[in-house]
Amino acid sequence: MERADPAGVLTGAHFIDGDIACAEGALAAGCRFFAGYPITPSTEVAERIAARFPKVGGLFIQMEDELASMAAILGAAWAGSKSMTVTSGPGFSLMMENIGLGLMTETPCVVVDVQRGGPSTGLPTLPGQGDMMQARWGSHGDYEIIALCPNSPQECFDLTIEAFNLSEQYRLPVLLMMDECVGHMTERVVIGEAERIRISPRRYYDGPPGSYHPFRPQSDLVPEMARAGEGHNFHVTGLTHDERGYPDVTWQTQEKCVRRLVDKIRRNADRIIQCESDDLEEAEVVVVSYGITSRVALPAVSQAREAGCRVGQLRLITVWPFPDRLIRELASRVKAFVVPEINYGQISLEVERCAAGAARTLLVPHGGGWVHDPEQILRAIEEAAA
Amino acid sequence: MALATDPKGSTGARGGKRFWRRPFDAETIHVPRGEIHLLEERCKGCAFCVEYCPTSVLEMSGEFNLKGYHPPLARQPDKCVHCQLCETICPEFAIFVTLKNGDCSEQGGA
Amino acid sequence: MTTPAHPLENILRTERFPHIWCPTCGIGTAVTAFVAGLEKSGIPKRDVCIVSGIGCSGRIAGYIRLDSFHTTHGRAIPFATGLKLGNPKLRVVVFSGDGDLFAIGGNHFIHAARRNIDLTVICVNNFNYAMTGGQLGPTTPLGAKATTVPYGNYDQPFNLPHLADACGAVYVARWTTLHVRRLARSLGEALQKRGFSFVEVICPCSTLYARRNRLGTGLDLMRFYHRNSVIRHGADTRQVDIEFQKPIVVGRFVDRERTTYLDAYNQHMQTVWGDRFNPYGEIGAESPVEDQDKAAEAG
Amino acid sequence: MLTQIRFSGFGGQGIIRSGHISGKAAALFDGNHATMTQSFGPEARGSACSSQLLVSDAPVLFPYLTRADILVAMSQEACVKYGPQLRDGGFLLYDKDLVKDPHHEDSRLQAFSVSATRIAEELGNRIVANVVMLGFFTAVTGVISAEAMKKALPGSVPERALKMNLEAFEQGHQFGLQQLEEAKPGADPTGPVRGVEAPEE
Repeated sequence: MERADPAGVLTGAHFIDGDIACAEGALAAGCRFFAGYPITPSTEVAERIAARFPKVGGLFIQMEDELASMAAILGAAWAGSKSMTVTSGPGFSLMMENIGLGLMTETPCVVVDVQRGGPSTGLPTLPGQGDMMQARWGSHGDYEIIALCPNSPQECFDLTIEAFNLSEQYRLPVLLMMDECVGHMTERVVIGEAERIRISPRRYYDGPPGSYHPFRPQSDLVPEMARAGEGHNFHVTGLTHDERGYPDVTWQTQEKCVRRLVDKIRRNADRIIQCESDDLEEAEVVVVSYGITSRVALPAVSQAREAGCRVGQLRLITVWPFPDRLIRELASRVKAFVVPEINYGQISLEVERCAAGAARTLLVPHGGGWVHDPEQILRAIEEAAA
Repeated sequence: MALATDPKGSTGARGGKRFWRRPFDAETIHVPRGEIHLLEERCKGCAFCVEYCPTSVLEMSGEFNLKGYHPPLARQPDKCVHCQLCETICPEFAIFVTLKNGDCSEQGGA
Repeated sequence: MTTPAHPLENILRTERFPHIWCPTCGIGTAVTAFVAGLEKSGIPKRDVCIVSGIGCSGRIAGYIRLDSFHTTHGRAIPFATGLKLGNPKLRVVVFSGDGDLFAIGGNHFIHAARRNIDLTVICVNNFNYAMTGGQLGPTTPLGAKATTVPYGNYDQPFNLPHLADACGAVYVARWTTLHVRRLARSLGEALQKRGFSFVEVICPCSTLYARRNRLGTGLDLMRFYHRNSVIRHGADTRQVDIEFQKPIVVGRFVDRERTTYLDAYNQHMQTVWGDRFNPYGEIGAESPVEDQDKAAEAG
Repeated sequence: MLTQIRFSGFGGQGIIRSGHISGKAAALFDGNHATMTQSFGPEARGSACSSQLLVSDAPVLFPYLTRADILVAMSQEACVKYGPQLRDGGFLLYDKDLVKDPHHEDSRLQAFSVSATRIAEELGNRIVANVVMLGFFTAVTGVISAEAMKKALPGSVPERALKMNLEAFEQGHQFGLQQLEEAKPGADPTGPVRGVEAPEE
């Protein structure tokens, strides 16, 4: 790990919203290339970056659309930059194709989706959590992804840095799944001294020119990067490829290539996954939540406890990869899971899958545009405990 | 470059008469000599080289290469002036020209 | 005597040969012309990157031994934009086809040209989507047949040089694969040009376009170019439409100066902040511009 | 203890900024927790506008205002729209000249008013009306300390207008203290916030 470049770190206590905190997180993480297209409710991130980048030697470009934005940050990553783009639902849909290119070419970068209500144009100024499955499966083909869900402006800052670090450690686009509520909510955000912010440096190949294989894995299954223009003459393609990056469209190469894309995340899942939990040991019912909903669920959990329910709480900071093992283990000893989310059932399906019938899963859905009334969640807890 | 004009005209790639008069400095010009090399197995028999060789060195061979194409054949190798047009126009990177042994001229023109 | 190596042996990934292009396809010729132009330009090869999209021409990146990127369909230009702006020292070339650059990628082309991103875009125009079997493309001439216009094309095509010109490209040329030396010279000029340069290469597609339109082989198309190309440097790009089996105007149509995106950015910021601004891409990341973030914070 | 505050008016009055300055004061200088949210509409100017601020000594969990303890209304429309959300015994603070009919005879509310816009105009720029109101709000409700509010102003208002803003704050604050004296003889403005005395539901 390295220390953050002080030039980008706005050390101090600030009263800022999640979008601005996310932009500051990117700056602190060393992001110096941003390509984006304005879209509510993520635009403030781009605006903040546009204002701040010229002062720290970064470059902001407003592209013609989200397809271009996503493609541009991949290009910049291969030029040696840490790069990011930010969007919301409709733009996230447009980015899917090149998120796939980023996954296939193992390009480190960060994509932020400030979720709003959907489908289609939906609710531009109001929150949703309906893109969670799109984050997992939205680009075609098979892959594993990393997605983080902050629940406060402070976490928008912290997890943006974490997203960059994970993208460098595992060489892939990492998704930060915010929502309109967290993005537009203003709270205290404390930014530490640069030397206390840990940054994962890019893992560069340092062998002689000509011998670089862009897709030859290290022991953790992650290959090293190179910058364009250093004489390696490497080739990178979205086609199924061998370790040299040469296309080889056979099932054998597909097996090797895609299996590693999947395995580099699955085998390192324990190191990647972060959860926050409370009172899981004695719990009969576990509330599983993420993003803003994890805050809204807490008053319900407290009230249920006061009423005598043994309720545990599990907050997914990393939603993808999903903590399969933890849920499976919990399912063997609790009665039920309660999953509130601002959609009609996405992560609840994952919980149900892992519980595999050993415990009930109660979805507390919300169509978007607002957060749950804690009362709804409380009723579900009571039902689950009964 | 003459190629964009009528091939039946005086400067065409085919036909015997190359110039309507003899250039004044013809005596002082050293015409380089080239040696044609063929990577036969790359050839897909498009015949671009045969068609556009300005001195008609090449013709299509009756032989087949391993892929079943007819590669070109240097029928009149001595007429090669090392213009490298065949090398440049070949879409298969299959033919190229080096200066003939002993000829140290710069690349010829076309 | 041993046979010497082909002069392009070092710059082609010959270990990947045979390449995928059909007999009498002209893409290989365009590649040779590009390498010749690159040699002429004197630009160090280490600085040059090739970005392609999808299609027959999309495979070009994979055969040239430079840092090369085979991206998604239509997105070569925005990828190249990121690559160039990520490291402005790189010389980034987009080498792709007409469908990739002008149908699915058309929006990116016009915006990169408008911004005057310092890229060289080479379009191999074979008048159809060849890799997928010869469908209608954005350059298919009126009246020509393609699988998705089996009764002939009624869908007005682009005049590519005019489009590039209108969008602000600083260098615009068109040649056919027959004009190998002029094409090479043009490509060298385009590479040296600062700003958005565009070269259209008319290229025979024998397997699909020529066959479906009963135009013979690629060699017949070359003969057609030979008889029907009209060199007109500086031609008004409005006048260079391509009509089915009609004369093709070729030449260098546009060569002008215009501030590039990055130059405009650096110049503008220096106007705003003076010496306190370190131009992007010229010096390191440190910049002493005073922090105005407290004011921004309340925003 | 959680206090739920709504600042309201029309777009262009600095309503969002009022919430921001107050939240910043509470979160950065009073050592409390503060969460501000705002309503977004497609209009940029002239529409009803509101920002919500939750101030608490414990972390704020539910991010939105559920029932206002304090309503600051800078327009008639806002007062009518948001007044019914005020809880019994809650504070209604309004601009006397812009809210003609505050319905404050409603005995369930504690209503206070100030000529914020007029005072701001006398100071030289009506743009500081919201800061006059903030001074007034600080004095009357006591949720946020005047010291914290004054510390929050630099950086939240343009540097060149800081002096005028501090003056605006001061005038509003003084007027608030006076009103408080008149309204409740013997009341201690530095005492517990009456806005949050009522038990939480």
